[in-house]
Amino acid sequence: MNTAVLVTFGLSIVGAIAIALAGARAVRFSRWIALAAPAAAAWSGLSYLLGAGPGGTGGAPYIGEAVVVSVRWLSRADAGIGVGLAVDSLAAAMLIVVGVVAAMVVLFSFGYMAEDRAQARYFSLLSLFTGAMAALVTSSSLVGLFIAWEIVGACSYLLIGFWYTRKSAANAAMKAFLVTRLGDVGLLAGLAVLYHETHTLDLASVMAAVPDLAGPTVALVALLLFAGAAGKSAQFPLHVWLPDAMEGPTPVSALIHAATMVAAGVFLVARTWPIFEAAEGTRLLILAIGVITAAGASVSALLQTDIKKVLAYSTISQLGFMFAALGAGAWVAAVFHLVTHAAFKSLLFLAAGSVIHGSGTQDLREMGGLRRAMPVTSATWIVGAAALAGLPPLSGFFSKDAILEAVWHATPLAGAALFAAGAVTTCYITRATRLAFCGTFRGSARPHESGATMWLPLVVLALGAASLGAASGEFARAFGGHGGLSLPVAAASIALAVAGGLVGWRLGETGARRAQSGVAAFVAGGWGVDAAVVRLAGASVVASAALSERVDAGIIDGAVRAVERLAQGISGELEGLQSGDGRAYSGLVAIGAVLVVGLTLWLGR
Amino acid sequence: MIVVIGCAAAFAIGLYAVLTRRELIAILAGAEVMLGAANVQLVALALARGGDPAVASGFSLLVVVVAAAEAAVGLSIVVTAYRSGARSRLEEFGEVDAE
Amino acid sequence: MSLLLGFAYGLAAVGLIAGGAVIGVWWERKVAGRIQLRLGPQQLGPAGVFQMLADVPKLLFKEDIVPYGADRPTFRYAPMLVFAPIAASVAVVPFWAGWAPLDSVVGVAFFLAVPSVAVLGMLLSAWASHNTLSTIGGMRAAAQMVSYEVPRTLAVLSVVVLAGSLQPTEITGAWRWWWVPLTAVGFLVYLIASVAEMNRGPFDLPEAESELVAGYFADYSGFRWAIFMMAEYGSMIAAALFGTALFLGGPAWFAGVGGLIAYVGVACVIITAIMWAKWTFPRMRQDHLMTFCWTVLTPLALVQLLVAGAVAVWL
Amino acid sequence: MSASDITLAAAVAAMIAGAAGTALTRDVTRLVVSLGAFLLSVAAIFLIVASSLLAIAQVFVYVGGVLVLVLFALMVVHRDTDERVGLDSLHDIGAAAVAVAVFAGLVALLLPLAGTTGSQTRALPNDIGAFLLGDGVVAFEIAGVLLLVALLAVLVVVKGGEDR
Repeated sequence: MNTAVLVTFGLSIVGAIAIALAGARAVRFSRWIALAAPAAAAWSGLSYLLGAGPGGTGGAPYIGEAVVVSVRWLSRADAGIGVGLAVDSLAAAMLIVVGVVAAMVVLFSFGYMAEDRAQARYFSLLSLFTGAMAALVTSSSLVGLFIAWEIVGACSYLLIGFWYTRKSAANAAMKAFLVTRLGDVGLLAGLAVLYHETHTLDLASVMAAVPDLAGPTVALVALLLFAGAAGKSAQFPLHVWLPDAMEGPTPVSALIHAATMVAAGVFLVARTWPIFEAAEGTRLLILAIGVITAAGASVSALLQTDIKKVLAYSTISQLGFMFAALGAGAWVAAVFHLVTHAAFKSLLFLAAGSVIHGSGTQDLREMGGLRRAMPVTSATWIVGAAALAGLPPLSGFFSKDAILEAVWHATPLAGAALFAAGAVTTCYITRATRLAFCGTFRGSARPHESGATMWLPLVVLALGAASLGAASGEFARAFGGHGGLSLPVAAASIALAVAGGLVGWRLGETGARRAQSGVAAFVAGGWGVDAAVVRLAGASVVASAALSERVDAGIIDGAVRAVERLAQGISGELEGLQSGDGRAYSGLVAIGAVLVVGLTLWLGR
Repeated sequence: MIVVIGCAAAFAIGLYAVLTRRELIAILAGAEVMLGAANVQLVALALARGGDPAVASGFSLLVVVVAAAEAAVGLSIVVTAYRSGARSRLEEFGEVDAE
Repeated sequence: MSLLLGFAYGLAAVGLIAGGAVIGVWWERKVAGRIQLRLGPQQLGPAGVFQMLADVPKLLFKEDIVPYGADRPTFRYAPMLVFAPIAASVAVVPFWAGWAPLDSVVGVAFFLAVPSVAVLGMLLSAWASHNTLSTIGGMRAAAQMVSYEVPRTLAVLSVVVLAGSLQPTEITGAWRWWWVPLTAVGFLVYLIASVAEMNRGPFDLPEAESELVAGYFADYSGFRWAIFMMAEYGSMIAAALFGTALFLGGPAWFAGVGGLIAYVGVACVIITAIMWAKWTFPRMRQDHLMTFCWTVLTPLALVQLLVAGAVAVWL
Repeated sequence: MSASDITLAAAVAAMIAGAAGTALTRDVTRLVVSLGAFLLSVAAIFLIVASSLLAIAQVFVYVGGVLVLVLFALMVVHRDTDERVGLDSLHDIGAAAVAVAVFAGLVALLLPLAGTTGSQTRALPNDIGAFLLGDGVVAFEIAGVLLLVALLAVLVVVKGGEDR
């Protein structure tokens, strides 16, 4: 298992460099390296879970189960920071998710990116991303986690802006980078506070020290960590980057912006769960934000005309579900939903990629009737859509119901909002399904089914999306929880899903319109956060500019003028010294030395 | 004690050479005298104060090596400057930047 | 007491070098003659052996010319500065197993460092002659000797690494027969660099009688010229003895007088080989000389040092 | 005064004499000889008080290397002048005063430091090697890097001069 983890990193880093160096000509060969790294990651996670057996680790997430490597870094006499890799059940589960999804995405990209000229860069970045993501989930210290977190963010930036000649792509990449950076500042501050309080950033030691911390400190740390998580996972005020991130290649959206990187926020909270467990108030905030995000984004998804935007808002909404579960204290349910969501959402994204590839458009209004032209794609899409909608016996049903149940028990109000969000989920995905796959084709191209390298990953992921639910009991027990479903919740959820589906079907029939009216455009644009940011930023920039103008003219310029006069005066006095005569210079140095020596003697008397 | 005084004297003499010589190479020679005297002073003081002779000698060795490198660079500059304008005296270098 | 002993050793070294040079001149003429299908000296005594006795008074009684315009004191005493360090370097040669006239813990460094002072003498004598050809020869000698010190030192270091000591007697004490194949390349580099250090053919560019007349000692005559020649032979003798001791284990073969005889015999064979090289190869060109030093000998010596270091660590 | 004290005093005297010659002589060769005497007497002091390896290194590096370079540079610079040009100095009472002041300051500053508890042991080459590759390894490595940089600098300087 240790070897497999190390092989993952070795392959990722060597692969990233090798592919980049080998260039476009060798990419037909070198892209297999990009496929091997995630396979090794999945294998390492799987072999750990099989080796650990059911119920191998109990209780809270626990690091240090199987330390792969551990080194001291930045060590000082009294304190130091270790970095290392360690695998526990949580990390293993994440390794499997990352590995399988990344492998499928890379395989899918073989076909999807076949025509692209910059394939070497693409596969190189994917390889690097895989390695960084594996490092993120297996890191045994928060420092290592943070480093990987930033590398992952950088990969995301580079891949969103992959087609950098398109201005929109470059802008989207910049936006994603800046917005997530906002959260990362919080994360870094949280780490600083933690280090200040506990003098370590090793996960195991930090978690052991949490009970000794003061309540306000824990709340502060939890809040700051949550800021980082919210940035990465696109939670409510910071969600604006994710829809724009769809400018990147679709497989990238499937990997980074659906399954793995955006889920890193959930992972972070789960990883540092003891902190959040101790921070009751912060949990309430997380619950609120999660519910707001889940409900708001699902409504936004209802109004999109771009198939990828639908999925993007859907991802935000589902991440909101996970955070709601975290806020309600059910981190196991959140992680389980993370796993199933990774399966069905990456499936949906890849299927969307296949649709875009086959039909030549990503506008839902120009699709339709793809069911006949693209049988495999449409079949797998429907599996994914049903899983997203939470229909039994697919995986989404189990994971979402666990969340619904937990949240309902925590706060019925939030639970009700989540139930509604679930209904809207079914509604928008049914609408999108009908628009894309039913009826007649409205576009201009000739839709066709994609090649084997593209539909094979779809089938694999569809199998996962369909069957993962069966593992729900196992999963809950592996983390010390309990499996099983609450019948009333399940029944209510199914009923709402069916009702939402019917409405969505009707919406799909009427055809899609771009949301024109005020309210609808407001909702479709992500509840006006972008506009608010622009307005707020604009106003504050103007205000601060006015202020700084005054400061500049008065204080700074005045000081500069004073310094100038002073310097002129002094240099006028001293210019005789700069004679260009080396002898005079060395003489002055010697006289200075004499003065220093004399002063030392005089003072040391 | 005699070494300390002698080194101080040699250092001062080297300084005098640096201050009064006109020829660049002679100035460099004066600087070498200063360096050598300082190096001996370093060793002598370290030993007189009960330091580890190995440490003192090791550091002096490094000083010797580094000073030699400095001398090589300085002489190469002198020779290059001479070749570029047949100047070898310090006062002829007043307008190097004018080139 | 130790001063007296040192004086005695110095006298002995001068005697050794002087005798060696006298015999060496005769022997070289015989060797060169044989190589060039002629006889060499043959008129005085059997095989011309008395020729070498006749040469000595000739050199001693020639007029000692100091050219007009020369820097007289420097011109007169610079040859001593060439000869003295080379004579001094003989003091650290381990003639006997476990015994050397000057048994210093840094003997190897002494042997390498002290003769480098001779360059100074060459430069000074060239400068003092106030003669363009001499100056060029002196500069060539300085460039050549400073450069070839590098591969020579590196080559010797491989033996030092193997023995773990800078003391020649300790090195010969630690010598094992398999050092010979292991440091064969190093020995070759040492030998070539030594020949270049002593300004002998095919590396005799500083003298280059066809272009520089005789280089840095062009203006010397009589016994001052003989001092330069003795210095050349002296450094050949010293290099051969020291190389035999360090690389081939010289005094370590047999105990007693037999060991000394075998050791000196092998050194004589090496000296003969050096003469052989002089009369066989044409003189090198200046740029070839420097290129050869920096791109062939130095890397070879470094590789040798690496190999020796690896073996020393592995042991 | 023991014999070693006398030797030491002689070496110090030679050192001062060499330094004075370096500073005052008007003749190129005497400058070189004086500098050589200075450097050799420094080596002698090293040999007496510190370590034979240090002394040998001083001879190797300074006398065999730096001094040769100085002479070399002098020969290059004075090559094409027909008559011997003296090395003139601008003797100056101010410079002398500064030098004397430095001397006085140094003596006043350092002499109290030279306590009487001197260790009389000398360092063996092995000890120096152990130090250089042990506690002093960072300094050793930095010196190595510095040498490399100096080598490159000389190449660049000389090359640049050739191009001009």
